[in-house]
Amino acid sequence: MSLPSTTTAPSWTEVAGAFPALRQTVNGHPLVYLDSAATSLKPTVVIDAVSEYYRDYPSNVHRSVHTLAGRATEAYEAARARVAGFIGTRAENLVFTHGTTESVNLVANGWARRHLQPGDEILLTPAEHHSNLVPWQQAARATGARLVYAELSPEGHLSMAALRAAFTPRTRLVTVAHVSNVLGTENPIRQVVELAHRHDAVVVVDGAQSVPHLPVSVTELGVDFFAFSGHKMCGPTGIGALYGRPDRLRETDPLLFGGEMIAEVDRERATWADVPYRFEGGTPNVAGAIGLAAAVQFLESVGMQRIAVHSRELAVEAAERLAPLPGAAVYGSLANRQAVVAFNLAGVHPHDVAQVLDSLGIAVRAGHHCAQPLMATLAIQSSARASFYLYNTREDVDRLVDGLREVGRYFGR
Amino acid sequence: MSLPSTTTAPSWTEVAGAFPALRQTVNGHPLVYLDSAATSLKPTVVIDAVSEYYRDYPSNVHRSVHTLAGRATEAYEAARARVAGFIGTRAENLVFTHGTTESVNLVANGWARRHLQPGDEILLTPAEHHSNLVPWQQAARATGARLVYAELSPEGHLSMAALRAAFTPRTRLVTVAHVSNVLGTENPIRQVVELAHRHDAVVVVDGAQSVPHLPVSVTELGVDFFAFSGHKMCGPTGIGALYGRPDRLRETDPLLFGGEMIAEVDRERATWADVPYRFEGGTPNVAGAIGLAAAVQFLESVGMQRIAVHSRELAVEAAERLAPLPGAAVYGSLANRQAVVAFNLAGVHPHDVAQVLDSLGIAVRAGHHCAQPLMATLAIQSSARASFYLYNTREDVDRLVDGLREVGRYFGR
Amino acid sequence: MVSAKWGDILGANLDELYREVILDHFQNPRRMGTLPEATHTLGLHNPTCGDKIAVDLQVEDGRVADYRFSGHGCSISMASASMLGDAVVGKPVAQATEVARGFVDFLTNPQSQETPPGDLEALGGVRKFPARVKCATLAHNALMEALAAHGVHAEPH
Amino acid sequence: MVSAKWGDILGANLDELYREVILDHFQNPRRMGTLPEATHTLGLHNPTCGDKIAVDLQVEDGRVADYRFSGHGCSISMASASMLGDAVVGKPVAQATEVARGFVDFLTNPQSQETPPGDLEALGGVRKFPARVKCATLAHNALMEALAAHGVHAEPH
Ligand SMILES: Cc1ncc(COP(=O)(O)O)c(C=O)c1O
Ligand SMILES: Cc1ncc(COP(=O)(O)O)c(C=O)c1O
Repeated sequence: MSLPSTTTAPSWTEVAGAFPALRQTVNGHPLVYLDSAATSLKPTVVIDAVSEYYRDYPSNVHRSVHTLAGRATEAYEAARARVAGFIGTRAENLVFTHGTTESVNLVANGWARRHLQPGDEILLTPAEHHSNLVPWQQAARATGARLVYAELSPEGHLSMAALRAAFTPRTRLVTVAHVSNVLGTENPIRQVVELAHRHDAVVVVDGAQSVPHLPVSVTELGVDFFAFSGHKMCGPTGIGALYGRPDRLRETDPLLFGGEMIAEVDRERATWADVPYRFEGGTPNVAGAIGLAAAVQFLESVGMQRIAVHSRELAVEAAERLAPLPGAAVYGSLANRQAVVAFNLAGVHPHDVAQVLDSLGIAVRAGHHCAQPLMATLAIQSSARASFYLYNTREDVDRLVDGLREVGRYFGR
Repeated sequence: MSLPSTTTAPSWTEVAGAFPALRQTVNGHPLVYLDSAATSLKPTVVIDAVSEYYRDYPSNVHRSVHTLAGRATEAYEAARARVAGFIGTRAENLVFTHGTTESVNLVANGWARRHLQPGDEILLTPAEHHSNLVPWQQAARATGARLVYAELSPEGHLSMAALRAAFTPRTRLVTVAHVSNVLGTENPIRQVVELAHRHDAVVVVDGAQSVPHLPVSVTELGVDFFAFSGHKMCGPTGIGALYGRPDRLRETDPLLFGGEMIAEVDRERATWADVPYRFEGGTPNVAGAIGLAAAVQFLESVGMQRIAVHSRELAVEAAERLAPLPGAAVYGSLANRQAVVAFNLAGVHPHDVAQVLDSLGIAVRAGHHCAQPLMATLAIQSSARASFYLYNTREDVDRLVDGLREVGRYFGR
Repeated sequence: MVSAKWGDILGANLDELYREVILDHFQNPRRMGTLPEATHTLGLHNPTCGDKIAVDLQVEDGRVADYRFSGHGCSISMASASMLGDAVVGKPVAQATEVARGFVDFLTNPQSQETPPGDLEALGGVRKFPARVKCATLAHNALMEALAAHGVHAEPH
Repeated sequence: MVSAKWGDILGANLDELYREVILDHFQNPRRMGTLPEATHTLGLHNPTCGDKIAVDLQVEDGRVADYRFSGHGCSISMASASMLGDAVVGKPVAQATEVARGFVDFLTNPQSQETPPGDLEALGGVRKFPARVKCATLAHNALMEALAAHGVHAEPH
């Protein structure tokens, strides 16, 4: 089931129809999937692209002159070009990794450990996902650099004033999520870059929650490094990417050694292949890259601008309707958010909220969302989180709100 | 198309019938796929297991209480148990990685950098794949340890005498491929372990070419660490594993930081989750793990002992029939080999050999096979390589031999 | 009206997990607090949600003379910690450990022959909700580790 | 008999790649060797197969007075290196670079308008065999890099 190949963009009903997981009931109810910030559902075109590779040309890449290998190599490199184009850059600036986490670790290891000196400062926010925090803690420990936090505004947003105040002559690197996976905040990356580059600091952006939802051009943003994951943007698991400005990539050491990332190897030493291949040690996730390219094509056919408006509208509506529920706390600004709504109901643990919702066929996440320092900043242990994507509808918001009334009733009895 | 669910093992014709890629012609000829050492073809049951995950329960693992997440978590952990069982160990000793390369890098970074001292020695052979060589070069550079090579026997085999002679009181780690991806040699791991453990050295085995072909029990072998890849054993790309003895895993540092590998995180520091989760930073390749479990089940249904005999017989027959061809050089011992036959034809470059064979529908690999130091040891630049697996037949050997006659004719004209 | 229709299914489904006695322990937890004179104390947390439950024990003459738990958690983890106190206070330490071990087995081993004592049996519904097993066993694991640290070992975990 | 049947298809298929003139250059390479007096020299290797081809140039009065290549490679890379010599000896360095750049464009850019000089055009079949493009362009890239290192730049690569 692929989308009708008209020149006009598909309707939201057609879009939702492309996701086979939605054609099921959960605990007797049609599934409402509100956990896309953890991982998205997959459209049939992506599933088919993966199957086709495994069925017809399941070959390794870059290694053989035979026909299947040629076809696999071509598809893999075409995927690189398409994914690069999707974020506004060229193939040679795009490294395939296994996800945002590996991408950030690659920069924290390969760039930061090589360039940071004792006393240098890494500037970040308390809202970072563990994947964009723990690698920097490790890099700081290894180099003698230190982490400096720019506190959030009272609404939980990155504050440019706080960021500005946090810069010192030792600030060498600024790292921040493009969109927070808890607060839904979109951070003003262009301003961050302008400020950071005026201080000669490198900017690393965690795009795990932005690339699935917003039109992104790393070139326009002007960032030095940009990380994201395929599985959150309708793509396969085990694939992601790192964009690096060409000069930055060239001054980055590889993270994984072996396989085709080399130029010449003798017994004692090795030299590296060109960028970006030197960062892709070992057999890559070929099926993943091909599936990710299909996901990108699918998202483009729907239109990133439309998707951005759609998920934002649903999230804002959900936030505005949840806030007045008895005992409800919605985190972050009500109106200024992307696809994510984190919340709590007084006296009911998020696990119990999620459990009752699940019994109604509604999938939300409960926990610390890999953002324990943010939980501490918000003075909570954990929260429930509903996240929206292109296949969600206003009826899904209705079901969520009704479901939360049931939660209140159930635990209020 | 799955295998008939009889209690008797399937015939080789039934086995080959399970691989849809074989139902195609390449350059007008039915495909003969002799590049399984690079990556194997995939049976329908594996393709279907991957599609089913993406279609029905494409959820993240370990993170949510909703039904889809529960199903995904259960499938992912069941996959860990099955893959662990396949190599004779328990789930808690098996780390999912993205492949052999990441597995070896994890040990070289997380164990070796923490335990090696300047002057310590890492013992290995000149036949190692770059993925089991370059990470050790890097670990040696980082720690001040040095690499010591145990030379191969004249037939290109690991020689226990040479290995014994290479041990010194500074030998802390021995690393070796279980089966060479060029020579097809099966190395006597049990003897290596016995010797190494007598010297208190840790043993790391690169099982990329053995797990697909031989019954393997890491417990019986007694190794400390054991690495392998899913894509070479009928499984998906982007998934692999590392076995570690429980005590060794506990003394290993993680390689990738972030996501669910943590226990507690505050702004300045983090503690790690239990083994094996602490080594699985970031969203794992869930589809890959599930597909790999399906591959293991498929291989078990055929029978690893049968597979071992089958691919070995084909490889030995191929080696014996290639050797007498005009100008042919076959590397390694003729009779004592697993599924791999590397060879050259005098005056014809391996690229040209592979190109002509491809025009006949026969896929072989040409190159240095990520083993440049071995190429140097053999005093060649590169070679052609035919590798065999459970779906190959004696007719495939016939086609290869006939094809090589054509190569000779073509370049002899 | 939509929620009315759901009501039935909701009850049928969830009440296996959230038995009345569980919600009662959650809303009126027994022995919540700390023991200033604790002889054994250990906190464990559930990495998924960051919840932490600490168990304080006062062991006298080889018996669990007193028990308190503290921290925060979901209904299941709090109720389980509350029930555990009822089940171990007054018991010899070996028997207390055995209660905790048996309860973990009851929830995690499909072949289990265990019948947990007292209200703990009401947590049997958790077996159908594997994601909640960690919640239900948090206090039990803490008690076992606390006692094991002083020589009363249960199975390795 | 099997190979007889294959024979036809073999010819149809492969002869586009392995044109007679290519096999001739491969079997009788022109200007193989080194130049002891080289003014420019550069080796490049093909990471897939480990092959290395080095180009030596003797530039006099802004012209490529002499050219030699050395190393080992497949029929395509050797023939291409051999043909390249014929095409550049005697030419001004800018024109030599232009030959190499145009040839790379001819093989890698589907919209290319280039017609390579001399025997090089016979390598057009390589376009249908993308895995061999690296082989066919190895000497050309070496020549461009060698000259670029002394200020005669082609397009960035
Ligand atoms: C012996 C050996 N070791 C390691 C590897 C690397 O495996 P991967 O590329 O799956 O990481 C391979 C295959 O490429 C191999 O044959
Ligand atoms: C903001 C953010 N950063 C990083 C990650 C980590 O991504 P992955 O688990 O795909 O590596 C996530 C998702 O889990 C995220 O939401």
